[in-house]
Amino acid sequence: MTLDRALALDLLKQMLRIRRFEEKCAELYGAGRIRGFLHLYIGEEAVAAGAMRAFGPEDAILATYREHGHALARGIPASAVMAEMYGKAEGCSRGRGGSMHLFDASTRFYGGNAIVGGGLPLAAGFALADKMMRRPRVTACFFGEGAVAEGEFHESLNLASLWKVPALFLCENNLYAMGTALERSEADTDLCEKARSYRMEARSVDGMDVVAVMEATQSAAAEVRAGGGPQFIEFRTYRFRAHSMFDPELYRTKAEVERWKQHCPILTFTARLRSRGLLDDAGLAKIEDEVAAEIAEAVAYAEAGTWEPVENLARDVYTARAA
Amino acid sequence: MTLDRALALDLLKQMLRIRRFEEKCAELYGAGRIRGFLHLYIGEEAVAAGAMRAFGPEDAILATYREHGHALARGIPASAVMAEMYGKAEGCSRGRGGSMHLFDASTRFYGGNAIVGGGLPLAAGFALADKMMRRPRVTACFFGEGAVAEGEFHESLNLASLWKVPALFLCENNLYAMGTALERSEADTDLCEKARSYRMEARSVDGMDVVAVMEATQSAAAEVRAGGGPQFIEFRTYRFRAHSMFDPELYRTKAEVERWKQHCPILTFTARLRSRGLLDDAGLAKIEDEVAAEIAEAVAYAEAGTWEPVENLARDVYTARAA
Amino acid sequence: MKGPPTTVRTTYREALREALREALKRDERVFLMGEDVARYGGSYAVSKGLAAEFGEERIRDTPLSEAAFVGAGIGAALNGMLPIVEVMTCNFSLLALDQIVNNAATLRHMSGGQFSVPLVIRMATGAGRQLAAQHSHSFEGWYAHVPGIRIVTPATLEDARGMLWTALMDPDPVVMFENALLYNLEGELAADAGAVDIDRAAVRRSGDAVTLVTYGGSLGKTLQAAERLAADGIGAEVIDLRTLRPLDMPAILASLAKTRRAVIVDEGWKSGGIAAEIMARIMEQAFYELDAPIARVCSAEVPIPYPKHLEDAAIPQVAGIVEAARRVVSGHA
Amino acid sequence: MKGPPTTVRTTYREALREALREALKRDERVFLMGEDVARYGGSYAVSKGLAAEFGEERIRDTPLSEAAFVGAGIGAALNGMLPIVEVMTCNFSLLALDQIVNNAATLRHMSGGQFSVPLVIRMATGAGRQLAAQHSHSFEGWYAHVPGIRIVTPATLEDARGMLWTALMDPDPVVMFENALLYNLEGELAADAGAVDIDRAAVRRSGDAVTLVTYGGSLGKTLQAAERLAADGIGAEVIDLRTLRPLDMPAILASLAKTRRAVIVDEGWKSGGIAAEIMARIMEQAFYELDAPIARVCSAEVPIPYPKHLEDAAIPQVAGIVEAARRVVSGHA
Ligand SMILES: Cc1ncc(C[n+]2csc(CCOP(=O)(O)OP(=O)(O)O)c2C)c(N)n1
Ligand SMILES: Cc1ncc(C[n+]2csc(CCOP(=O)(O)OP(=O)(O)O)c2C)c(N)n1
Ligand SMILES: [Mg+2]
Ligand SMILES: [Mg+2]
Repeated sequence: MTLDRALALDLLKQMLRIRRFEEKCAELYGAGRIRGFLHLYIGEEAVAAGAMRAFGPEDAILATYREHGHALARGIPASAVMAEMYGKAEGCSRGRGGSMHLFDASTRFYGGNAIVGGGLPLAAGFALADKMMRRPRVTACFFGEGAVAEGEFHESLNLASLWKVPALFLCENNLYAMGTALERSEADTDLCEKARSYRMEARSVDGMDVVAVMEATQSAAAEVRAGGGPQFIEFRTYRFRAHSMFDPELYRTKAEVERWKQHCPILTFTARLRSRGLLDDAGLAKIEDEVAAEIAEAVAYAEAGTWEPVENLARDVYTARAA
Repeated sequence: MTLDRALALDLLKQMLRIRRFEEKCAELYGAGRIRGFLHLYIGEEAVAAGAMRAFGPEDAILATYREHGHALARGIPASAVMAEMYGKAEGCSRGRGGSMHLFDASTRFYGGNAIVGGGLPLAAGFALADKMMRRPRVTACFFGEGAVAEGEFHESLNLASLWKVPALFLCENNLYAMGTALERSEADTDLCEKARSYRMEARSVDGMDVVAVMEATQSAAAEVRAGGGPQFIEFRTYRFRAHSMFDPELYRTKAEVERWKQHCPILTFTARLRSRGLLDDAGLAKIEDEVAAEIAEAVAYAEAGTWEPVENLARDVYTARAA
Repeated sequence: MKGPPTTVRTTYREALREALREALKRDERVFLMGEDVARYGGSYAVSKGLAAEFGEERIRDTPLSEAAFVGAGIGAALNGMLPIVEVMTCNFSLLALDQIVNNAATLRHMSGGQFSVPLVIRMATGAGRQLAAQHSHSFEGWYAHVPGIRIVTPATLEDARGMLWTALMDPDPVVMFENALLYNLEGELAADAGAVDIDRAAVRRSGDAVTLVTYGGSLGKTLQAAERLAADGIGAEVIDLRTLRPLDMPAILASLAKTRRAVIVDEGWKSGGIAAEIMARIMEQAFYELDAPIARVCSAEVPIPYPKHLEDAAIPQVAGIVEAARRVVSGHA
Repeated sequence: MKGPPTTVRTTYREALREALREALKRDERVFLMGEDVARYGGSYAVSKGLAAEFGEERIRDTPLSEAAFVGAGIGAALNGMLPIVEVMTCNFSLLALDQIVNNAATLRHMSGGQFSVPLVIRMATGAGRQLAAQHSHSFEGWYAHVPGIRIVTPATLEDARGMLWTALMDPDPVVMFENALLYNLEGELAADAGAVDIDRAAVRRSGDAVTLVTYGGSLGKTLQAAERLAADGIGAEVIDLRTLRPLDMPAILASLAKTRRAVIVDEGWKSGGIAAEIMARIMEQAFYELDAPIARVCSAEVPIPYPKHLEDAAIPQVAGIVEAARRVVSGHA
């Protein structure tokens, strides 16, 4: 496959933005600037970076608590995301949500859901609305393979398929749900089979290959948008870091992690671009510099951000009514 | 297949017991002796009568709110079941439960569950207990095809199969969940496919043929008991009556019901036995007489039953503790 | 020349159906979904005929999957629709509670006010039809614990007719509890009845000796109790809360200022029910005005049993309300 | 010659683990299941090491399917086991609420007393770690509404060590809420600590000016508040409820008989929480003994926000308890 240079470099840049952003987050967590849970996406960047290409501004995106990558790839400014990680009022959720609850109306990014599987019913409903209103939109719903055991996954896939709504279910199979390996949580580890038991088109893709991710998602999204009903994609990926900052990683070996790191989506893509002559040291340095600048700016923005006044605590529980 | 005469006549009798018992219930409902919800099993008798043969006294049975047939086939005395329908203290649930909540410790009949799908997680746990205690028992869980859309179904099948527990999932596919036809509730109406997506052995059986039901269940139960892991059986059946006494049956045609009545499990089995010379008019009359006597006795027992004193209202919410 | 107001004879069920019809006609974003709302006609026949009128796209039967279709309602609301989701009874709504509490009630706040969820969830509630433990819960008071949702409990024909539209126009999720015993309630309703406010409690009967606070399925019994009390010369004021969250405390306190005594009648289990909350607020806001402790008449703390005599004994009854009111009236500070 | 009682230095987490270990050793019917209890070591590290000791049959990791594995616990309990089911946090327990309410809590009554469900469900509860709305609920008071289950809330090392066995021996389902901030609580525990009763509240500090009623994660804050009050010469009696259902009203009333004033401290949302129930019962049972209205200090009615200053403002704090107590003490009847 031939790869457009600008596109290729942008894919690389998106992955690097996510990687560097999260490395910075880990550092800031250590420094106590970011608190609560922090679930890093490091290792899985190809999925968000590649898949997000398939969606236009009118589409809706739903994700999980491991959604920094999706938020950045979707186009929420890194500054707004970082400010949210800090809990500042300038954050994309006004500081209310933090790492697990990134939201952004302007890019139609609907979170940020910390209940495993909790976003899937919403996605069915988003897509139903589009179908009923005859809008040629797609709803993209990201979730981990751990969610596949939850009843909400099954109910939602059935509903979506039964009603042929334009939803795209994007399963990030990183082989673990916290410390539980897929084969210890699913009687049948073939996730596509489950989707097919709802007569849903399903495919499995190398989630470490950003181009493969992009192409599969674009093709599926096009079919969904054309009215072919919902589809399911499994991205085979891996998280390089612990589940959260509290995880002692007793459940997998260092060797396994190292093996997967050989498939690092950034390393492999960089190598590929180099071998094709699309990237050299200078080109990479330029991207890294841009990314570093963006992140430095994001941190500065977050640091300079303000705290929501305590008097506003109860704000936005209900919509303020005109008196 | 050759059919043992005594067995054949008993299968017929079990079906007739259920049919006549429920016809009486419908009558008593009209007379206001039975109240609340009453879900008749008429048309589906072959399932309970045939399947229950596969289980010994040490096995556990779980059913739904449409469980009169299962209770009778399991051996709860008709009198105790009828008294329960009346709400009398002599009922098998002390009158507390009524039609939808028949329980009987002595026959290990664990209800009687009026939440669609609600019994399936319990069944996984029953079977898990047997497996952990190395008891060669089977847990049989009956439920309607409507339950297949519920998340609890999927979570339970996955759990049971993942842990290879000795559970038998018995799906009574009577094509409707209240007024919702299967094809309007499942994107894929092949129910066995769903079980297989959990690597569970699954088979589909003519639920109007009591012998086919018996044999399939016996064979599955034997495999489950031998440690082969859980299995799933779909019984294709039909309810001849309305969903409950409140159902105007707007969702299906009379013609469809009439067509299915041609397959009435009692009619067809009677004809079969006659054609094989295993039954004649006198033989049938004898069975009908015995059944009628049993039911008359059950009604008399229920009528003569007593009301739990109101002072006992709060009894058995918690186990009474030794002071 | 304005004639006398015209009324029509109708039922609570028909009033609800009229409200649905009006909403479906007024706004194309409105649709109804739930188990058996279309072909079956609704398990309580509320939506009967609507599928024929509006089509099965807008009157949408769902599979048995409460979590998914309630969640889908939330998603559709976020994406521009005005969904009405029917959960057959509140007993089954526990299967959807994660969606209601963790999503519907929290999304607005978690997102810093970016999104609202203009969803109405309707569900039947209550005992009284001998349906036993798993079909007789009254969860409206329990739901009222959750910030981010509104809880409404229509008890009259006017409210059955009028609350739906107001609830739909509310940008936040509203859960509407319909006591199943009310569906057959019959009476006169103004021919031009329409939307009603869902903010204020209503005084359904005036009196100055004791305030009886109630809602939903217990309103009728409480009014009957007030009749009996009147026969004894005790003037009972009956307040219909109408909305359990937020509570209209000013209405309760205004009545209490007059009567200085109150009984709360509530079909939920007693411990931790809405009656307790009202008692707590009165304690906080009007302790010194009370002439006697507030009493409550709630359901017994049992899974509702099947036989009529036990079920009757388990839930509030007229005699119990009368007795509690008498006790409160004869109490002293 | 009996020496002084020996104590060991331990934590709440370790005390819970010791309790699990003891139960697993004492009775072969006991097993623990839940998400990540085995290989991961428990999301709060409570069960760390137990899989190695007891095997993965008895320390059983489950898939993410709260309804199924809680329901399986109920089924296993009905079938002769003594399961301990861990739901990672009470936020996720909503997914299993159907099983808990419609099955665990009702099976005994619905079956006319034939079956009991000797199940213990453990779950973490509470805010305070900046985990935001979907991970910070406090549902113990809400669960206490449901008849048929017991609710226990260990707040001390003794109770973390001792409640589990008693709960397991209870024939009915017991839900144990462990406030997540307590896991690191450190202190001395009797070397021979074992089972404790789960029926009675405990007086954690004596005083005669005001009764502070609390439980679980708020006990520490309430004791700190009592210290501060003592510095002002106000003797606060601190009651640790320990069990939220059934409530030990005699203990509360005994204290009130002395103090005639009380503040309830509870991390649940205020409306319809356990504090309201306690206020209602005091209103019913001791209205005339009160010198001032009871006050409550609860969580603000918001989905708990992420930033520390807002989270702190949302949940009970020492200053708020002190202030409420002062107000109550200066109130008059
Ligand atoms: C309903 C629910 N149960 C449990 C949890 C706790 N939990 C958070 S993340 C997680 C693992 C999820 O794994 P997966 O879906 O594979 O996503 P990943 O973290 O691998 O991206 C668990 C168990 C939760 N948040 N929600
Ligand atoms: C969780 C839940 N949702 C809805 C209902 C109401 N309801 C009772 S029976 C029924 C249909 C069930 O159909 P199926 O499982 O096929 O069993 P059948 O009645 O056909 O035997 C419904 C929707 C319920 N009892 N429980
Ligand atoms: Mg994963
Ligand atoms: Mg059916």
